[in-house]
Formats: sequence, C-alpha cells, structure tokens
Amino acid sequence: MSDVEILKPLKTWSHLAARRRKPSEYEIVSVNLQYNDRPGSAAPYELDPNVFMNRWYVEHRNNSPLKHKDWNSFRDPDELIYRTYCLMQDGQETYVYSLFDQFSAREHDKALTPQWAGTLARLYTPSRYLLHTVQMASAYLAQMAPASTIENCASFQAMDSFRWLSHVAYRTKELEGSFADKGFGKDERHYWEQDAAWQGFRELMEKTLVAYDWAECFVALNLVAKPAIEEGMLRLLGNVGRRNGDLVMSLLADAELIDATRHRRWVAALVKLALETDGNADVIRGWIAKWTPLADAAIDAYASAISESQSAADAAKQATATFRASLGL
Amino acid sequence: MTVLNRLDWYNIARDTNWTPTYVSDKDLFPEELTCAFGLPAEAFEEYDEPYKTTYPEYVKVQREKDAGAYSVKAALERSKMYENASPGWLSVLKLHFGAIARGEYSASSAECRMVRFGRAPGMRNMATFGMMDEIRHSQIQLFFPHQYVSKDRQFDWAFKSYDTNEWAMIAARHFFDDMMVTRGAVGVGMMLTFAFETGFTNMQFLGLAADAAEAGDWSFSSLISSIQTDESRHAQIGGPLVQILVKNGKKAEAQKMVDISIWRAWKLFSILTGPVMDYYTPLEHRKQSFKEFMQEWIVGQFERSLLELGLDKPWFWDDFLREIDEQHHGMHLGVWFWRPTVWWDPAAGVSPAERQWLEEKYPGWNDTWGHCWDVITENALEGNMAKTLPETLPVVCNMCQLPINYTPGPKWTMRDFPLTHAGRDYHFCSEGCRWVFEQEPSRYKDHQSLVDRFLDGQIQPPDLGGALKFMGLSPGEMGDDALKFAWVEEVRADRIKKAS
Amino acid sequence: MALFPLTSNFQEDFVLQLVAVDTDNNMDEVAAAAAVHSVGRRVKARPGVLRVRRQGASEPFARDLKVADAGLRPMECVEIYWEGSTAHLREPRH
Amino acid sequence: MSSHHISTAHLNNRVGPVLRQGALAKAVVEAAEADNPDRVIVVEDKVAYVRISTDGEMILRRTTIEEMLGQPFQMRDLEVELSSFAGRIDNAEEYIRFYFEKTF
Repeated sequence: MSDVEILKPLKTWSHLAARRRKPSEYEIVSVNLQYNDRPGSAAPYELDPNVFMNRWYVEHRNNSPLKHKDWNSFRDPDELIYRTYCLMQDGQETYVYSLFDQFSAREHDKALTPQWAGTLARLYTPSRYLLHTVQMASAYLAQMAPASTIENCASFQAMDSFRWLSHVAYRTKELEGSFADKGFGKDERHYWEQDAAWQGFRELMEKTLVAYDWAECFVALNLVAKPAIEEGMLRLLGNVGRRNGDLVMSLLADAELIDATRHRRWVAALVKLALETDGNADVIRGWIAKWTPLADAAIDAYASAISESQSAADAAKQATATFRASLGL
Repeated sequence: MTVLNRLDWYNIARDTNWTPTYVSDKDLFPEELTCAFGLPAEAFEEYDEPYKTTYPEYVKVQREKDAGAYSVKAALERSKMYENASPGWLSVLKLHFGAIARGEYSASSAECRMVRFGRAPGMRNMATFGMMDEIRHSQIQLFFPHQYVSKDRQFDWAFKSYDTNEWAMIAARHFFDDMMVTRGAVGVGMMLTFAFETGFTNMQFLGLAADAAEAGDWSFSSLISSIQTDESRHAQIGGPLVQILVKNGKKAEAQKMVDISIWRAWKLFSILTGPVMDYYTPLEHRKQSFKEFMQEWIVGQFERSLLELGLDKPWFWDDFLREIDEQHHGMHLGVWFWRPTVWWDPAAGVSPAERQWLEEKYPGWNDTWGHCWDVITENALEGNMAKTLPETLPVVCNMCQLPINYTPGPKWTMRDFPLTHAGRDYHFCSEGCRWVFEQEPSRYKDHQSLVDRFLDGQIQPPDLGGALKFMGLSPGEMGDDALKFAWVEEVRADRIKKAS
Repeated sequence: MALFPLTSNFQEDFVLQLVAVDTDNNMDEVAAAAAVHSVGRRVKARPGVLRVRRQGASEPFARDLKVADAGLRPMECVEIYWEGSTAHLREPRH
Repeated sequence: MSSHHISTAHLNNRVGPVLRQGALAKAVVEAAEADNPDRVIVVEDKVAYVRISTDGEMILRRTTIEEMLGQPFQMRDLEVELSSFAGRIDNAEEYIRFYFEKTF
C-alpha cells in the first residue's frame, strides 16, 4: 500500500478546490447542490429508471432544446443565500409595514375617490390570483432547473411572488374597511375569471404554467410574462395610483419592483450563460416570438382598462422589449 | 396600532384557486404530479393548515433563528470543541452531514412540487415556506461542516457523498428519492411532511441534539434543534391532507403512503441514528438509548397522531416494535465490519463498560451481537486484524439498499425475504421492505442494488478494491475504527484485573 | 464450470453475504467457501461437519451434490450450519 | 414520558410544546402552570430540549409568557424555540393551543 496516495484535507470542498480563488460563503453553500445530474447515473433519481418522474426529468430537463455543458457554472449576480435573503426581506417588509402603518394612521384610504377605489377593486386586488400563478410557475422552474444556483434564484422568486401577493391581501382587507360597497374581498375571483382586463394575463399564465420544458418555462415566465406583469400592471398601477392620490399604491409598487429588478439581474446572467452555446440564441428567440404576442395582448387588455391613452400600453410593451433587447439576443 | 392583525387578511392570501379555461384542469394538474387520487379540486377546498404563518412573520422569525445559530457557531469557534471531541463524536458529525445536507436540498425541490401542484392554496403557501426552509437546512448544514474540511478529509463527504455510489448513499438516495422528489404533491405531503417530518426527523434533530448537548457540542446541538423548529411548522402541511383523503373515501390510499414512508424511514434510521446514539456517542454523554428515543418520539408522540387523524396503526406495527430492539445493532456491526466502505470512522462501542450499558438497555445483547463482537475482540487482542475486515460484499436489500441482517448468536433470526417478479429475483431484508416493493413494483423493479451492479460487471476489478473505487473512496477517506482499537486495551486491562 | 453467486446465511452470523462458487463445486465446498467469510470473523469455529440447505428446507443438500445439480437460482439464499446443532427451521418472519 | 409498556405507549393524549433549552422554555413552563390551573403540567428536561406536556389540552397566552419572561413577547417568536410539539396546534396572535382531538 506504500505507493498509494493518501488523500490529504483540502481547504474547501473537493469540487471547489481545483480553483485558485478562495470560495465565498455563497459558493460553499450554493453550488452543485443537486445530485440528480450525477454523471453516469442510470437515471436522475435512485429508483427504476423508467418511473414517471425519472422520465419527466429526462424529457423536460435533460432533453431541453436549450443546451449547456455546465449549467452549474451559473452564479447569481447578487450571491443571495438563505440567510441574506431573510435578512434583506425582513428589512424590506419592515419598510412596507411602516408605510401601511403611517398611511393608515393618517387615514390615507378615506381620501381616495370612490372611483379610484372601484378601479382598485377591479384592477388591483384581483392581482393576487395573477401573482399566485407567478409563485406557482417559479416553483416549477425551481424544481426543474438544471443547477442549484438557478434553482435558488427561482425559489427566491417564488417567495417574492408570495410576498407581493401578501401585500395585495393586506390592502384588500384595508380597502374593504374603507369602501364596503366596492366588492373588496368578494369580487376578485369574478374579475380574474371574467373581466376582459384580466383575460390576457390569465391566458398568458395558464399557458406558462403548462410550459413544462424547464427552459421554455424560464423564457415564458422570466423573459416574457414577468416583465409584462411588472411593466404592464405593477408599474402602471403605481403610476396611475400616484396620479389618483394613492401613495400607498405607488410606494408599494416601487418597493416590489426592487425585487423585480433583482430577478432581472439573475435572468440576464442566465441568458448570458446560455448564449455561450451555439444554437441557444435561436431557441430563445423562437420561444420569445411564440410567447410575446400573448404578453403584448395581455398588456393591451389590462392597460386599456386602467388608462384611456394607448401610450401607457405602448410604453409598457416597449419596456419589456427593451429588457429583452438588453440581453444580447 | 394601525397595522392589521394577521388573521384579518390571512384568508384572502390563501383564496387563490380559480377555474382555468385556457388550458384544461387535467393539463394544469396532471395526476402523476398532483397525486390527488382523482379527487376533484373541490375536495381540497376545506384544506386548513393548522400552523399558520405569514410572509412578514416568516422572514422576521427566520432571520432571528439564523442570527442565533450562526452566532452560537461564531462564539464557539475558538472553543476547541473539535480538538477535544471524542473520535466517536466526530464520526457522528461526519455521518450526519454527509447523509443529510444535500438531501435537504432535494427536499426543497419536493416542497416546490407542492407549491406548484398542490390543489389547496394554503398547502401551496405553506410549501413555499417549506421550500425556503429546506434551502436553509442544506445551506447551513454545509456551512457548519465546511469549517472542518481543512482538518480531516472525511469532512469533504459532507458535500461529496451524494455524488457517489457509496452504498450508504445509494440507500439514502433511494429512500429520499422515493419519499420526496418522485411523488406528486399529495404524496409529498403525506410521505415527506406527515410521516417523515412529524415523526422521524425528531429523532435525528432533537434526540441527537440532546446527545450533542451532553457531549458539549453546543454549536451542533443548537444548529439541529433550530432546524427542527422549521420542520415542526412545515411538517403540518400533511395533517389536513390525511383528513381530506380519509373523508373522501381514500383512507386505504392514505394509509398505504404513510405505512410505506414509516417503514422505509425506520430502516434508514436504524443505520443513521441507531449506531450513533448507542455506539458512537461517548457512553457518559448518552442521554437515552436509541430505543428510548424511539419510544419517546415515534411511539409515544407520532404513532398516536396517526390514530388521532383517522388512520390505523401500520400493519407491521408489531414487527416494528420488535425491530426497535434489534435491527440497529446489526446495522452498526455491519458498518463497523465493512468500515473501509464508509466515509466516517465507526466507533465500535463495545468496551467492557459499554457492553454492560448495552446489556442493561437491551437485555440479551451479550448472547446475540455479543457473540460476534467476542470473536472480533479476540482477533483484535491477538493482532489478527485481517480477520476483523471483510473479503466479500454483504447482500443488500432491494428496497432499503442496506445489508440484510438481523439477530445473530443462538437466536439466529436473520433470513432472506425473496421475491420473484417478472422473471427477476429480488432479495429483501424484511417482510416490510418486500411489501413496499409489492405495492408498486414499477417504481423499483429495474433499479440495481450495489450487489446487482457488482454481478452485472460494473465494479472492476470485481473485488473489495474495485468496490471501493466504485464507491469513490480512497485512502484518507475510508473509514477505520474510530479509537484505533484503544478499546481493545480496555478489554485486555479488564481481563488482567480479573485474572489477578 | 461457471462462476455461480450464492447468498450465504451462516449459522449464528448476523448478515447475508455474497459467496462466489463454481457450478462444479459440491456442497462441502460451498460450505467451506461460505465459512471463510463468517467463521473466525464473527462466528466461533467449532468442530463438526458443515451442511448446506436451501432457506426454509428441513433437510440439507447431499454433501457431494454439485451446485449445478442443486436447482439453485443465482443469489439464492442458502443456510450453512453445523450438522447436529440446534439449527431449527427458520421462521417466515423475524 | 410515561413508562408503560411499549405496545400501549401510543395510547396517550399528551399534548404540549417541546422547546429548545433557554429562558423562553423556563417562562413557558411557568406560563403553562398559570394558564392551565386545573391540569398537571409535566416537565421533562433533556438538556437540549424541554418537553412540557399535559393531558388533552394546553393553552399558553402571550401576556402570560410576557409576564413570566419579564419582557415584551410576540407569539410568533415562540417558533424560534419550538422544535416540536405533541398534539395539534392552533397558533393565534394572543395565544397558542395544543390539543388532542380524534377526527374520525
């Protein structure tokens, strides 16, 4: 046995040790965490290779048209880990709840016009359904992502969507207290399922939810649907709200868009990584071409309900296109 | 106070089910991913999660938990715990982190399954927290052992283990993959959160925390007991599902999922937790025996909750109670004997004083496992070390993937539980494992155990050396007796004392 | 002549083990091959003849019976025990 | 934990929290006594955790814990130390309740 090398302790995990740089806490706890992509394994999961879920992962993840030889090289530009996520969002929530507290103390909602309250009942509070679909779709992306560093970003995004949804629920209850006759807390599902303003977004998200290829789900959700929701609903609500004296709406939208901006940073980094592989640009462009008409129609339908001028819808659509254009596609 | 109370708006945040029209309900919630047993969406409308939390509460409380756990770690970094710990205790840490950390990450994916395919909004929201919790558990349980990688190469396995075909890892993956990531949302809720997390995780994360505190490893004790505070919340996802299934005529299906999970969890814990509590933890630090912890957590606390929610005792309950007394002793003996094939140094735990404790806690131990340890001890006393090591593979179970073993000595109750299915012969360790296979053979039938892979020629050369290479174990990583046989000297001294 | 894997359940041992024998081996040779992995490792040696039987059978195989002629399936579990010892029939459950 | 035989050990209706060792656990023990005057509260100290239990039902009020702790206390903060519990849970803002209830 004398010629057998005895492995010595390393300074970090052996999978990170080859590099010269000392790994960050982010890398130590975030990189290569999935094991369902082990080279040489008979199937993603340690069961019959043909069990439904093994076939599902092979079809919708491994065999995705979007290819890369090392998805695990993806890094979140924000290097968020669980601990820093909770730290950061606790701070953000403290801010939002202090807004709620202050504006409630000065009876903000009583100063809103009944007409604007009606607009909120029809075009804001039903958004909890829409945001919940984003929460669900993000969680699907997380479970199908081909690398833990991607999965983490998608998971935090699901959690952020739940955050926005929770703000909507909170405001729904508050507004119900001030405007008992507007249907707050009662009519949202009806609007979401029936009102023309919402049908574009509903169609977009129902279809995104069944885009089961992981990469198509990513493109549909993060390059098309989320930007459309953020620009065509959230930012618009903030702007129109400000003009209607609804500072809670506008400040809340601003606070949530901080999350959205962070999401776009990881999305941009993932697209950049994908574009290292020949052919991927066409795959992504193809999906964008497929999904954008639905998203644009959704913005048109929603924006035309909240604002008389077509320019708001055009600006929102332009903003989503500008974001996609920034990705080097 | 002008901020609303949580319960004022909580129900609105979980009123998010709608009727899809642009895609079909069946496409949105495929049965394999949802596992609703054909029950309509309305059946899940009355889902009411008992342990309620909101987003702002979550991030605040979790921030506080992390601040606590990380500050304990930082404060104790200079405490020389590592330097002063017994080798057996370090083995506890190596085994725990290697078997658990990245499995937690996989659990996060399983929680995602419930977020997307759960039929009740309250379930989807609680699973969103569960998804986050499991990221916490994987990240914090990688960060803590990382401080030890520069001291001992075996700690690299806190990360590396899940990428290997080491036999205990095959077993861990087979169990976790079966309970978590390959199930539809209701299956995850029943098998992972209800059966596993309200039951067995308490053993590893609280029972072991008690031993850790006794052993002076406050950093580890604080870490794992903090992790269990998350588990105790998101484990409650499963309870309402049990009630919905029972109420809607699916009791048999619910019972089966829970029974499978309990039996499989038991087998894994008989090797993961049993040896650690009864053999590795230094004698003076053992808070209770493994059996006593099992009685406290699984029998006294968990089992009655099955009955409370409308299920029955599992059909194997009597076998299970017998196994609590017996199975983990053989698992321990097997791990120790095949010690080069694990990434930690098993502590034999059979010095004279330890054997006396074992006999006290498990009357009859000396006349069963004691016989095997007598032969091993004689070989070690005489320096005949080759005979304390194996020259072949144990036959492993085609379900739990663990060595098929049971009680030795005059009692000799070990046996094979064979099954021929569709032309292939399978070997199981117990009636329970064979029963699990028979419930849904298509989940398991073409999986190869380590022995199957060996016979298939995948392990080359076809000997123990080839097997070690196949398992990713090199010198410097392979296990050895934790005390380097110092315990044998205690036996020698004891004998000299008795003779004089 | 061909390698033939069997599962050895050796009297008073605690674990089933893989034992590779040859189809030409007789049962005494099977018993000896199995003993290598149990006797002197975890089971005390004792005098007497080792017998081989199919799991659950009441009678052992003839000592000179060849593996090829025993009707055993690959990896079938055989019990190896000392003739005349109290190796009672195995219970169908633990 | 009662010491009756293992085959009947599940036939119990013990309920209550299992808390990590610390100041809060001590306060909760005192609160459990104060808020459930008609019940016998059993406290088992396992060094790392404390099992606090009684038969059937245990209620813990935020104000009582606050009083025993000697400092402001939010009910949600119980979760930081609540590693496990026996029975079912009902967590409100002013109280938390553990109870035994057979559904079917």
